[in-house]
Amino acid sequence: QDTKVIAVSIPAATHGWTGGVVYHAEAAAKEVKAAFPNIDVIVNTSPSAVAQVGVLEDLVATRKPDALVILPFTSEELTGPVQSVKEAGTFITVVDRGLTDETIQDLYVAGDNIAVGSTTAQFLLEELGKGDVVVLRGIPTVIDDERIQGFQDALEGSDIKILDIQYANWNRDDAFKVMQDFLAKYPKIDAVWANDDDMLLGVLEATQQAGRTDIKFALGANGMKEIIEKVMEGDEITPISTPYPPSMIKTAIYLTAANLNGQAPVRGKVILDAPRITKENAQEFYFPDSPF
Amino acid sequence: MMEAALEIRSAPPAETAELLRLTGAGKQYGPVTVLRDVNLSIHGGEIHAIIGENGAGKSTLMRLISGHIQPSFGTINYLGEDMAFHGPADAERRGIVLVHQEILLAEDLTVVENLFLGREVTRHGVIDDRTMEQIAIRQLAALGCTARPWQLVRELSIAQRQMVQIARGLLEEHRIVIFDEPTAVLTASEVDLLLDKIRALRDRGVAVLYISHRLDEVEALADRITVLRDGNMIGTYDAGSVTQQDMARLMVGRELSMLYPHKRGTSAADPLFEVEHLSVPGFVHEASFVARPGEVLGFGGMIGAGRTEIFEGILGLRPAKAAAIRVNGKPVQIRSVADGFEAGIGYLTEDRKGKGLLLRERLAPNLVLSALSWLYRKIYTDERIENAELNGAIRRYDIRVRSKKLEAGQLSGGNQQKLLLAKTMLQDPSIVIIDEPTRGIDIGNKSQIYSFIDELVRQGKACIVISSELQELVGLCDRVLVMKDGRITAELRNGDVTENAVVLAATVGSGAVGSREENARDRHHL
Amino acid sequence: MTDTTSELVSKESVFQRINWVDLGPFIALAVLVVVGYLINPDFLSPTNITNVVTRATFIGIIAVGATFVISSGCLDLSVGSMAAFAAGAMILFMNWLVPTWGANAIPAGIVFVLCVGALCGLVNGLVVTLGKIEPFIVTLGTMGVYRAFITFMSNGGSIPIDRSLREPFRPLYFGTVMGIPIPVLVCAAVAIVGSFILYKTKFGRRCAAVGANVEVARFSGISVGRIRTLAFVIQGICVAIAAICYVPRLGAATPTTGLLWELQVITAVVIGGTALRGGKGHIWGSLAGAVILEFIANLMVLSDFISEYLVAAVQGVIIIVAMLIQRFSRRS
Amino acid sequence: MTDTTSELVSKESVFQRINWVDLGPFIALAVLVVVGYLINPDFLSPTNITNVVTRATFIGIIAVGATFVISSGCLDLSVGSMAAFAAGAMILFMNWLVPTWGANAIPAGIVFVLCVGALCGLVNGLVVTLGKIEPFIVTLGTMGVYRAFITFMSNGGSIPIDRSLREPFRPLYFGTVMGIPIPVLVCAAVAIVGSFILYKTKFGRRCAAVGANVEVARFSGISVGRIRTLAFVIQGICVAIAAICYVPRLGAATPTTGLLWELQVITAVVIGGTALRGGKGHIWGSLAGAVILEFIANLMVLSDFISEYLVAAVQGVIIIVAMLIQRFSRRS
Ligand SMILES: Nc1ncnc2c1ncn2[C@@H]1O[C@H](COP(=O)(O)OP(=O)(O)OP(=O)(O)O)[C@@H](O)[C@H]1O
Ligand SMILES: Nc1ncnc2c1ncn2[C@@H]1O[C@H](COP(=O)(O)OP(=O)(O)OP(=O)(O)O)[C@@H](O)[C@H]1O
Ligand SMILES: [Mg+2]
Ligand SMILES: [Mg+2]
Repeated sequence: QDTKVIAVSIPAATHGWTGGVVYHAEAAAKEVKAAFPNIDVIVNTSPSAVAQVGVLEDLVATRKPDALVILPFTSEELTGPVQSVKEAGTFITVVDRGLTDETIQDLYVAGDNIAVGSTTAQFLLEELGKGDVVVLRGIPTVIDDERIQGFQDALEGSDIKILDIQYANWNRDDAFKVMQDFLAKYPKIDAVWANDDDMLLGVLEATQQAGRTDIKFALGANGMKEIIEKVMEGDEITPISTPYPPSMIKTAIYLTAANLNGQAPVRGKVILDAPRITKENAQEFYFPDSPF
Repeated sequence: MMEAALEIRSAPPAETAELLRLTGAGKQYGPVTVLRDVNLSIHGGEIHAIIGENGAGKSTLMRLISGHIQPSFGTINYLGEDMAFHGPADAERRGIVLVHQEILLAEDLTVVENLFLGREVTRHGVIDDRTMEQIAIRQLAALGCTARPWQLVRELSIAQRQMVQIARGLLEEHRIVIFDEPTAVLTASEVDLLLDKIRALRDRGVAVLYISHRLDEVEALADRITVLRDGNMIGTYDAGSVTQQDMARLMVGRELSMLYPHKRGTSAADPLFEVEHLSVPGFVHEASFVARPGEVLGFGGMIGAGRTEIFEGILGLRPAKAAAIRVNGKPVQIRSVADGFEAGIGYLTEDRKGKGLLLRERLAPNLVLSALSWLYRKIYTDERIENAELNGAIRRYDIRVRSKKLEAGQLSGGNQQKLLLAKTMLQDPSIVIIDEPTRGIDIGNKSQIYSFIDELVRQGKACIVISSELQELVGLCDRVLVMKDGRITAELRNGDVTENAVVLAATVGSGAVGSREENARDRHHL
Repeated sequence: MTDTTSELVSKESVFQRINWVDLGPFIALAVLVVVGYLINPDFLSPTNITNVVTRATFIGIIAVGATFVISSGCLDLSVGSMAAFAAGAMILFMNWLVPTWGANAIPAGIVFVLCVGALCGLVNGLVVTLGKIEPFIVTLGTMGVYRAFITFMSNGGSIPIDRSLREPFRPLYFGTVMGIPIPVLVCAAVAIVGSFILYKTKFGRRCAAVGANVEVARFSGISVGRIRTLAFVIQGICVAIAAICYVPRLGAATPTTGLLWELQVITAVVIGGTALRGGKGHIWGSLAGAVILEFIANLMVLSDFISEYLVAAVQGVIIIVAMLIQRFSRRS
Repeated sequence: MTDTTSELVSKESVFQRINWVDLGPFIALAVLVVVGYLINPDFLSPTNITNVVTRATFIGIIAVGATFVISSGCLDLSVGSMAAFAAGAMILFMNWLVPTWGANAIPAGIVFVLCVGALCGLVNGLVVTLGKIEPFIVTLGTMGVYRAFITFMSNGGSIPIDRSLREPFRPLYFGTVMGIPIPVLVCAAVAIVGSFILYKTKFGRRCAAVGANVEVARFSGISVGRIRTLAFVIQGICVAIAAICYVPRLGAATPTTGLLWELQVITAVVIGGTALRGGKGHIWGSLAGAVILEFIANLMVLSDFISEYLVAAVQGVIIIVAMLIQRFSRRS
């Protein structure tokens, strides 16, 4: 009874960003265990929503965790299952994706996906004013949907026209291909937005190969370290990024541990902003050791 | 030669009701006509034999009648109506069933499931296994088949499969039942049972079409005989008016020489091949024997005696244990067929379709498949060499092919067998094991194969022949080992090799016939 | 001699009639349970076992259908996206009905989704049999099609069930009857009906025959196309049933629902003893296979010493080992 | 009669010597190109064609290996994750060498990755043949294993190639020789060697024989296990070659590298005319299949009227239609 258990349930490392989440979660687990000998942290990854629900069931059945830190696959699907966990008396910390029933969340740490889209759009409005953009989106999920939504809403009524949107599965390779095809299809593209930096790397490779000079901006999102490096160097094509730091899981775990330890009763919402990362503030968002 | 045909009177139409009439029927495959202008009338209550050389078109004719293929020319009139059957199932529904020359059973299903495939017995929509089992037991017992109803067909020997296939054809009452070489792999006693069954069918008014290369059977059974040669119909004859010699002459179109070569007599040379205490679990118990150069060693026995399994066991094709196997006095380790080739052992399987030939592959690749490693020194293949080998084999074994582009599955049954023989002999083995050497081979070619075996043995090779045909064992072999229930029960030599002696040893078992050295040693260990 | 034969026969047939006589997958399952217990005794706690078995029912129910398809010598890669599509269609239909019908929308939705499933299966079956195309390609194609449908229906987001339906629908996954979770009962019912059809009807016999040897089946007057199409339809209905249990569990359908289920389903069927090339199907084995897969995933959660990154590796190895156990126990 | 026969033969053999006589997949490809041109004339622009064909080479090279495996009657689902693992291992190895060896690390890395690929293939082959387990299960297992390895090696992130190697390595994907991109040349070389092995060597003959009928192969003295293992090794080497071309393209390996390639590869092989149950393999057909798949994906982006949500559906349908064209043209 002395040791308290924090269970962490996150998506499996299927692409860069989730890879970053897993990295920060594992790191946080190690550090918390070292810092608080009476707290045990168990990290579990799941490749799908169903699997994640399964993990929750397993945790409740076998570990009876005192707190749960969860980055849900999707809101609707995980709301019910997390509620069952809460009913067993567990402290619930939700990361990134809010549950449909907010009362379940004791603590909510999140980025803002809509802001990720709109911040980028805002930049284009300011710098470009008018022009044609193409967009690469990820895997059909709510995260992806919200980013696109934020982007589209911000551009509505402006002179910036979205020529095309295609899924590239948050995959560098697929983005490379889609970008090659965009380049073949549109003789003039003013800017590209890939809603994840992993994809942006593929996009850059494709534009570089094509040697096209019409593209003024190629932007991404999430603040991947390779892209932050570009921003720091003052790259012309990629002058900004938008953070959606996977390290938010670490924040959540720390806050939860603090709460369990009774050091500070932490409740409520922590919303991480999605400010523009520019050459000036890039250093704050740079984690050279993170895999993402 | 054609005069011979003229001497024999063509048969007058039988008196019973005509069931089926073919008029000008024929079949073309691409540019090749394999059957032309067949006029045939089949009556209820007759046994009508169809004979002809390999590739004469017998099976093709039967497939026409049973709806497996559609005629390219001519008409089929069945029960007074011109008919085009929509596949074999349609023909079967209308009362015509074909028991195929090749085994057509699903190996992964049981005997009962195969027997009742497509016509399962149900009660209130539920499969009635008990009833089907009872019927199956009755049918199999009536044919003397030892296969058990719930055994997987995969576990059955070829002969047992053939029996199951026959049982399947006899399961329901049909107006016309066609047997395409049903007896090629059966032993004498099974054949007798089957022939009785067929006569009973005739007596019930069923028309039986019967194909066989065993002319004695045809003589004993048939009411009328139709002869095909090279896709042409030579004529239909009253059985009473033709002798076996006449039949052979009509089929081949020339006088036949002696069927069997002169025997060589048992050899006293040092054994070329020795097997000691070979056991194949479930099939063969402690079998020991030797084969000497210069003699033909026969293996006789009833279906399921375990003859095939001995050799499959020796070649590592099924789990087996032996105290020793020696070739030329030297012990050899054989774990696979390839090791067997290495040691100079060639084995020709009885299951040419399932284990012998790649049916969808052309002839040349089939021919050289097991000889690749010595045929080509380099790693690459050469079609010229293969085609030369194929031409040689076609000449040597008289394989009748209309085009060398054919797939092996498109050859007639007998010609497949010859191709398989050629494939085995390409290894130039010093110990040749042939399981059912003349399965489906016509009378004219049989003598060729026999003289071929004789030639081999005279070159100092050893030849082991597993045969279910008693005459073949008697006519060809210098020494015969008879098996019963997985044990070698007798050894017969020279003059002792008679049909009676073989049957006696195969059914009664050991001690029935004189025992000599090897045999005595055998029994000692049993 | 005839006597001994018939004696033999009657003994065998009783033996053979128990068609789940193939114990291989069950032995593998038993081994896994023992290993699981050694790793973490909680593994065998009633709650855990109940959870895991209940979870296995989705794959289990679909695997029953897949046993038919695989037994008939085909393959269905579209089951995962078909499940997502069926779930999405069901939710949309119920949400549309709920203003007028109230909770009655649930039975109506169930009937609807069964039709949708059957129809999807029919499409697969007809394209395979009429187009004479490898089932692998056809169902890979329809996998994309059904996946696109759900993405389209959800606009790339998710399709949640109407709030008023959530509560009345919940018991279908979370409820129990005499302590047994309802999905488990549904799964058992599906398996019982499935094994009746596969082992006790003409269709089932012919299904296995078609898979064992197409030529022989054709010569026996079996309409190969019809049998295979029907097998696909059964698969579709099973997918629909799985969708019915799935919706109350997660309350929504998304474009990622059912992702990679096809691989799990096929694995369950093969571990269960049905050969991929067709032939005899083993329904109860397939269920055991589904439970094995879920137990493996469960073990990964319960054991502490596996790095998150290596979970997939350990799972892969365990699947191979389970298959080895299954094969080995069968041979002896 | 003998005369006419031999005449026939000599004519035929010339005809038969062209082993890519099966034009089905090429006709499907041609139809697709025409349709593509009608939809968007840019489709036939040299840059686009070059891009697409170059992209198709990964799947193409792997498909050459898969033709061996499938021809021998097996299946390899692990190719995608094996490619990712091989690419990751290669990069780590080269990065480790580069301080001492400099640019020579590249050839060393190439040799190394070929060994890694062959080894991975060997593992697959040995488990399949010695364990006597369905290749589907074995390679599903190793798919998880190799995927986990790359995830582990990259800590879930990415393994980028050393900056100093980037430039010297780049031409391997982006370079051209006489206007033809290097990956296309590599792919052609692989296919030429592959078709020599499959059609002109003893091993190739045996491979097809094993796939067509295992029993006949066994009775012909062919070591089925050895042939199949070798086919898997060839597959592994092809995967390694694909990885070599892949690394310079994006300069990194990530856990998402090669995701779902296995499905694309198998689809390419089947569209190319090789039957999934084994038998004769069609290497050039497999290449055509790979190009077809890439063209379809390309068309989806180039055409304007398809909602991004429905891309997968249209792709699925086109794949089925391509298969229909292929079958149809073959029959006539
Ligand atoms: N599908 C086919 N395509 C081309 N030729 C064929 C095909 N089927 C059979 N043939 C040819 O038709 C001829 C007659 O074959 P058929 O099987 O009728 O002979 P058969 O009289 O039954 O001979 P056997 O006694 O050897 O069984 C053979 O030359 C054979 O090669
Ligand atoms: N699964 C089995 N278990 C036990 N006995 C079996 C099994 N399968 C077959 N048998 C029996 O083993 C023997 C096998 O002999 P098989 O029929 O192959 O020998 P054979 O002498 O070569 O006969 P054939 O003339 O049919 O080739 C038979 O008695 C058969 O009934
Ligand atoms: Mg014939
Ligand atoms: Mg035999």
